[in-house]
Amino acid sequence: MKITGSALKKIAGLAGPFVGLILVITIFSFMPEVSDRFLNLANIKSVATQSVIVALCALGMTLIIVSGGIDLSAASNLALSCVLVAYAINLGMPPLLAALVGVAAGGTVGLLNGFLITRLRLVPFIVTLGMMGIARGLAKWVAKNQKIDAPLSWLNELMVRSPRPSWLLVSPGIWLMILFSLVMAVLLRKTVFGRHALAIGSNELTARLCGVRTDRVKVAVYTISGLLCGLAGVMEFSRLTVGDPTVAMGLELDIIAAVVIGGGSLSGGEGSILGTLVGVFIMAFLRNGCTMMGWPNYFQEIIIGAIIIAAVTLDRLRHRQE
Amino acid sequence: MKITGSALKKIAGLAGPFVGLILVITIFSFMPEVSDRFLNLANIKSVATQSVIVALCALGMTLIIVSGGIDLSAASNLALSCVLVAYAINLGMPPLLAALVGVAAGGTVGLLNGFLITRLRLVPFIVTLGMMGIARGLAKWVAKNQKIDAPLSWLNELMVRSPRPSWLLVSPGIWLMILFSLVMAVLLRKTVFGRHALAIGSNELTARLCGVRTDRVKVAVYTISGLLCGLAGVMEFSRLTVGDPTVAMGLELDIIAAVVIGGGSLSGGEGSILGTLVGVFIMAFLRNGCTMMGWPNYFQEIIIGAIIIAAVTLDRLRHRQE
Amino acid sequence: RPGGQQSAGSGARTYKLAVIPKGTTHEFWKAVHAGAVKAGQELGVEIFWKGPQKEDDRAQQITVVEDFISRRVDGIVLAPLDDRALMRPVDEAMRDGIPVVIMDSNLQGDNYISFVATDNYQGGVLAARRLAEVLGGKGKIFLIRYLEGSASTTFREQGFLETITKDYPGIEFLVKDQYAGTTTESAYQLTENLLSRYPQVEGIFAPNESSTFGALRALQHYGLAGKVKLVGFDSSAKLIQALENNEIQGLVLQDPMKMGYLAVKVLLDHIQGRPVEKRIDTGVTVATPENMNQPEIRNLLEPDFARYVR
Amino acid sequence: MPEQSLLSLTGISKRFGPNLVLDSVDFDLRAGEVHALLGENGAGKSTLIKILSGAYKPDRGRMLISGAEYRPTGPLDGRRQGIAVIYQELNLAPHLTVEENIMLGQEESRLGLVNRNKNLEKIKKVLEFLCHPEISPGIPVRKLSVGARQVVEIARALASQARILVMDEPTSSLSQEDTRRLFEIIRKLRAEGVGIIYISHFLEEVLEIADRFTVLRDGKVAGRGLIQETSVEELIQLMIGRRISELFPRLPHQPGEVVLRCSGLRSVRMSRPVDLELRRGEILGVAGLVGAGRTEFLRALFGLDRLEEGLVMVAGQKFRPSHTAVSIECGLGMLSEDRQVEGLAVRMSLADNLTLSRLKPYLRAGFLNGRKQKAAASEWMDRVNIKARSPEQKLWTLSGGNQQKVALARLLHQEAEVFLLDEPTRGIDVMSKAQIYELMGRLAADNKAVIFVSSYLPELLGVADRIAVFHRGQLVEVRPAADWTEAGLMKAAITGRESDPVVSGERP
Ligand SMILES: Nc1ncnc2c1ncn2[C@@H]1O[C@H](COP(=O)(O)OP(=O)(O)OP(=O)(O)O)[C@@H](O)[C@H]1O
Ligand SMILES: Nc1ncnc2c1ncn2[C@@H]1O[C@H](COP(=O)(O)OP(=O)(O)OP(=O)(O)O)[C@@H](O)[C@H]1O
Ligand SMILES: [Mg+2]
Ligand SMILES: [Mg+2]
Repeated sequence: MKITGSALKKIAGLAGPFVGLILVITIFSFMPEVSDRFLNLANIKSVATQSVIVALCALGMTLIIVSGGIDLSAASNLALSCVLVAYAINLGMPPLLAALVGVAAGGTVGLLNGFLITRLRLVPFIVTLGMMGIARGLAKWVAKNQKIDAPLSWLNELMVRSPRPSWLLVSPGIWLMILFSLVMAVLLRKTVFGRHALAIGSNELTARLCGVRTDRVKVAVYTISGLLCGLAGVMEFSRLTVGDPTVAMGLELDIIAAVVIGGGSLSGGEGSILGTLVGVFIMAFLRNGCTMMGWPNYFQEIIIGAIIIAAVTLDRLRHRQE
Repeated sequence: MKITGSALKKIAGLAGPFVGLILVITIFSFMPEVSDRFLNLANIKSVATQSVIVALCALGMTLIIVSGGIDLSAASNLALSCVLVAYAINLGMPPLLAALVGVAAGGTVGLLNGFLITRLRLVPFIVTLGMMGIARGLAKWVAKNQKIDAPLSWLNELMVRSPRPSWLLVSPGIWLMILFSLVMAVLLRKTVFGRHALAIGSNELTARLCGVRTDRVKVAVYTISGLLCGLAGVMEFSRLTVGDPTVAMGLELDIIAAVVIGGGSLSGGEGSILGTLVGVFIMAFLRNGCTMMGWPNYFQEIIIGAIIIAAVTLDRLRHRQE
Repeated sequence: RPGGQQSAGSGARTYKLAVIPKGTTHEFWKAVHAGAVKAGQELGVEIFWKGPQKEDDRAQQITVVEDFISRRVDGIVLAPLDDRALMRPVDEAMRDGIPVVIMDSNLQGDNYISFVATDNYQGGVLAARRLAEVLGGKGKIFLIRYLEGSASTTFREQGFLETITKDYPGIEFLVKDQYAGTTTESAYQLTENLLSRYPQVEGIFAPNESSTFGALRALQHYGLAGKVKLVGFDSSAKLIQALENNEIQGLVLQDPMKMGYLAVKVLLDHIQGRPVEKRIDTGVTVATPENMNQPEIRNLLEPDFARYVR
Repeated sequence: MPEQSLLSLTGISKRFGPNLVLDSVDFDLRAGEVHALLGENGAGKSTLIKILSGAYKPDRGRMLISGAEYRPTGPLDGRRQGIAVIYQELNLAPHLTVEENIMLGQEESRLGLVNRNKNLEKIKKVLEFLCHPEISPGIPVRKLSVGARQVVEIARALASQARILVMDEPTSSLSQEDTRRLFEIIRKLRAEGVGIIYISHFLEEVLEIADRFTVLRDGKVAGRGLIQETSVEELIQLMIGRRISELFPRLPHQPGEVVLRCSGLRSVRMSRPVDLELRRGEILGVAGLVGAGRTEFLRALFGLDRLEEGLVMVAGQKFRPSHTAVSIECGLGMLSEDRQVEGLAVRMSLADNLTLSRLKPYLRAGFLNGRKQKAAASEWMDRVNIKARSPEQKLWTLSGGNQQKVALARLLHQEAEVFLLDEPTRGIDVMSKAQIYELMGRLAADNKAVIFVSSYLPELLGVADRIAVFHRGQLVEVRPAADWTEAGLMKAAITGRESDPVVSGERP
């Protein structure tokens, strides 16, 4: 009993934050039905592409959670941006401009979140819950309760499994995800802004005592996160080729879960970009593996639920060992 | 500017926690299209009946949130219980026993939540997020991905608009809601257990050092809340007359929102049963009013989002005045 | 074409076919499932039944299709949640040599093997005629919609709406753009709230099983079942019972089992090199309290799928 | 004194990671005595207490209560065995009322229902006993001042009627008046046969109240004995291993031109506006009773509370303290009195806390250089003598006194012109106190200015150049330190009337 416990801890310690991910991948790699296909390059590419959207939102969510907030409107924000891109294209805008409209819309929703939270001194949960309804409602309004069809353009090439200039190797969406992960990691760990966000999440009063302009930082945090959601919306449009106001319903919980699985603490002050990406991939590989196994959805739901708990438990074991 | 501000504060202060609710009701009562129907007894009864299910879950959620936790599995738990009641009836159990099965199942899920949170020292968000998937998956499994039909029984009379013994005036479900609200209010404010739960939410370390058995209290908190979700599941079955595993999808956010609108703080230590009920009714009247107005759904979503923010803002104004 | 080659090489191999519905928890899809399994058993192929994890989630359905492409199944039957969004994954599958048959709802373009479906617009038209018939050509009604952007139900709603407006000037819509959402409970609450506002309503049309059942429960709750005429879509045990009790005056029925069966069969025909038709209609019928006991209607109301899926 | 020991600990060891915090410590306590537990910051006092209370488990060692084996499974167990603890870091549930906090874990109840009247009766008695009947039982604790909170904690321990009462720096936030009352209570309890463990860095208090002492140094017992047979010097010698020359070291400094002037400053939390002038090279002491409004004044000056009226001028620059960022830019720096809730981000690392108010020096091409930051933090750890394993250690794992030093180090690191120090020596050992006084002297010598709020009059008199007295939110008097006596200060603080310095007697 003792021995297995400590052995487990050792393994957990070695694997670092990747332990949950490795566990998931290992399990599926040993399933005879899919073992040859699961770790195959094409499949990994496809999982990576599927992760882009959640990952982009989760990057922003990490920043928010680290600073002690939460954003329930992320998924609705994404849907709004997705619809607006299609709308803008139909207005005759060039695709690049349309994409910018989508990103900007996301940023605006984020800005509004930050503004309401700091000005009205409301808890982020409530503000973003309200905004979740508002953004979703706006998306449906713009789309007149339907999805918006838009002519195909290069925008829709961003999320293909096999990218057009083949030297790209993976889809532009994946490159964007990598790029923004790096940017956000640097922002969080290497800039004054990131340090201030962390300090606010850790103890807002202390941050204020130390001259951190907490309100400004918070507004910036929500705006950045909003921009990333907007970008995720563009990617969603790219994937769907239509502007769909009902897309990503309930995805906010997946996004938050990814951050928390990756070690983020909802009481603020803790979280890392690497951890979040691991969280995103744990969930993506789980879904992918379960689908490939052809397991029924309820089984998949049960397994994913159990693995979320298990992954975090392992992470805690590792921490306790330190 | 100054004058209106202070006048607003005064009004807000007078109305107490009901300010948001009064606001919502007033707005709709003045809408010419529905003014005659909105405050009509039959409509109020019907809103009250619709609220029973959310209210029961929100009572438990208040206890959890006050003690510094959160329960994302509440809605799935409800669905599982709803399905199990139908299943049990189909097994030939008498309705009362079947209802008890449903309640007990809810309690078990709650117990498991509490157990995992205290034993594995995991954050409630993650445990209950995992449990949300597990309970939903189990519900679908038991129901074989379908609705379970069950013969009608007196159980299905619990949520009718005009109750059978007419001296009941309102449906037994509403009476249950009132009863449990009282029980929970007493539990929270008048018992040692309630105080301990509050202390844990306010400062867990202190509670522990003062000799509060924090783990036991937490397990009890989640179990009680689970039992209430189970009861809500029975009510849902009563309403639908079938065991539907997809019922209440996403309702957890509504439940949490009700508690927070009612003054509960997600960082623990704050919240009241009365406030929560007000929160539940704000949301119910909003939905009801918007539908009656015949506003398109997206409009409704936007309005509800905005009013959630407004209601809490008013509440904060009132607090600031104190 | 790897699939084709292998089948040519070794006849013993069983084909693995993925059947992807829009969701997994409606009675309708259960029957489709049964049809597919039946075809699987009869034709000796293995069926993977897998919908998006969240009902009606387009993005997740794309993921499911992609995952099956990764798995390299021999063919896919897909009920697309969106006529556009699913185009690219289907193109990718076809390009990778995995043939795709579309069922239930349409897909834009024609890069698929065959389209097996009910004529949903026609279903809406039939529903409109039936409701008009029981109302005697005049009255005030609700059109309860299902979900924003859902193609098949939108066609039904459209067929209904256009027929009523065009052919029955005596019928007036009290409500025609409220959405019930995906669950029974949400449909239930919507209808309740609408009944609160418009007690004068005389007829209701709901475009799928969950919204029909939700509307039925609300009518029962208000004691209006049977008084307010209800025409719905699809069937389930409770709906059949209501039909028997004359609480529902009409159910538009598709033949989901036939749809599932034909889709798989057509797909296999194609894989094995037999010619297939591009469009296969599976037909719609209206069940009424009067005709519900005719054997062919009974069969549609309660398709015998217990043999195929537990 | 009775013979049988009430409590005896033998060979207690405790390790946190690689750190051996307690190394086979022996300790005993008799009924009816006050046993002082002394030691530098980080010596392991609080850890020993937490082991005794059941909050931590010892790695090795035995504990006996009245001769019976005592192996607590948790704080509840400790409490049941008759141990009540006043912890060093305030341990209150902020949302709960005074009543709920005092009775937490020991509620009077019947069938699980709280018997509120009985509770209130008990509380009223205890608060009256403590001479604080004005603290209303129904008010949430978060609305109380730090001093009042400390009273609530003492009340909680008293209400439990324990046989063993542990006080970990109970007077760190108390006024002298309250301290005197506490001592009366301690004497009463001692007479009733309660055993009391008393931890404090105020050695003269210890000499006054304790019967015996045990000194810890680096987790080992460095000495023990009878208080009657010892002296402050000997205790210090035992604690730090050598003598210190002076308790209140003074560096020569000369007041220069006015550097800070505030006129009619009033925040939303202050009742009356305050005018004040401060010169370069000056240390201004601020005295007053608990709740006198000293903290409020500093907060207003620093821009932490919303301002109603007034202006501040620092180094010739006039500004309205609307935000701490502005104040810091203008050369103000503040040490908060409440280090747990506000002063420090205890979940962040030492280095992060230390550098948070001035990150600029660690920027290279706009990016933070973590290594440089840690190096600087290490340097500061040496400079103000912080006992910690590494700059990356999370702050909450540091001892109370060391946390306080981190807060101070941050302020020094920030390089302000005017230092606002609210109870800077709270919880700091004698040796480090002397260092801090020296530091203040050095700041003054460097032509900076210091406002030094303290409830410990000897240090005010020993360190400050001028002393101001607050009474009920009003600044009543400012005078050169030489014109004040301890009694004079007390009188001014209590009555608010200007007192005659010649009347009262001794000076330290
Ligand atoms: N939870 C913990 N994890 C790691 N180290 C700890 C922990 N708690 C205390 N320590 C370390 O143990 C040592 C002793 O701490 P303790 O709090 O007992 O000191 P103390 O004697 O009470 O000091 P002070 O007078 O400053 O309160 C310190 O070096 C501290 O850093
Ligand atoms: N015993 C008490 N009960 C209730 N409120 C109190 C009490 N003591 C202080 N307060 C509140 O605290 C405010 C004074 O703040 P505070 O005690 O921090 O001032 P201070 O002069 O800095 O005292 P301290 O010596 O505690 O630093 C008062 O306005 C009063 O409202
Ligand atoms: Mg200590
Ligand atoms: Mg003070």
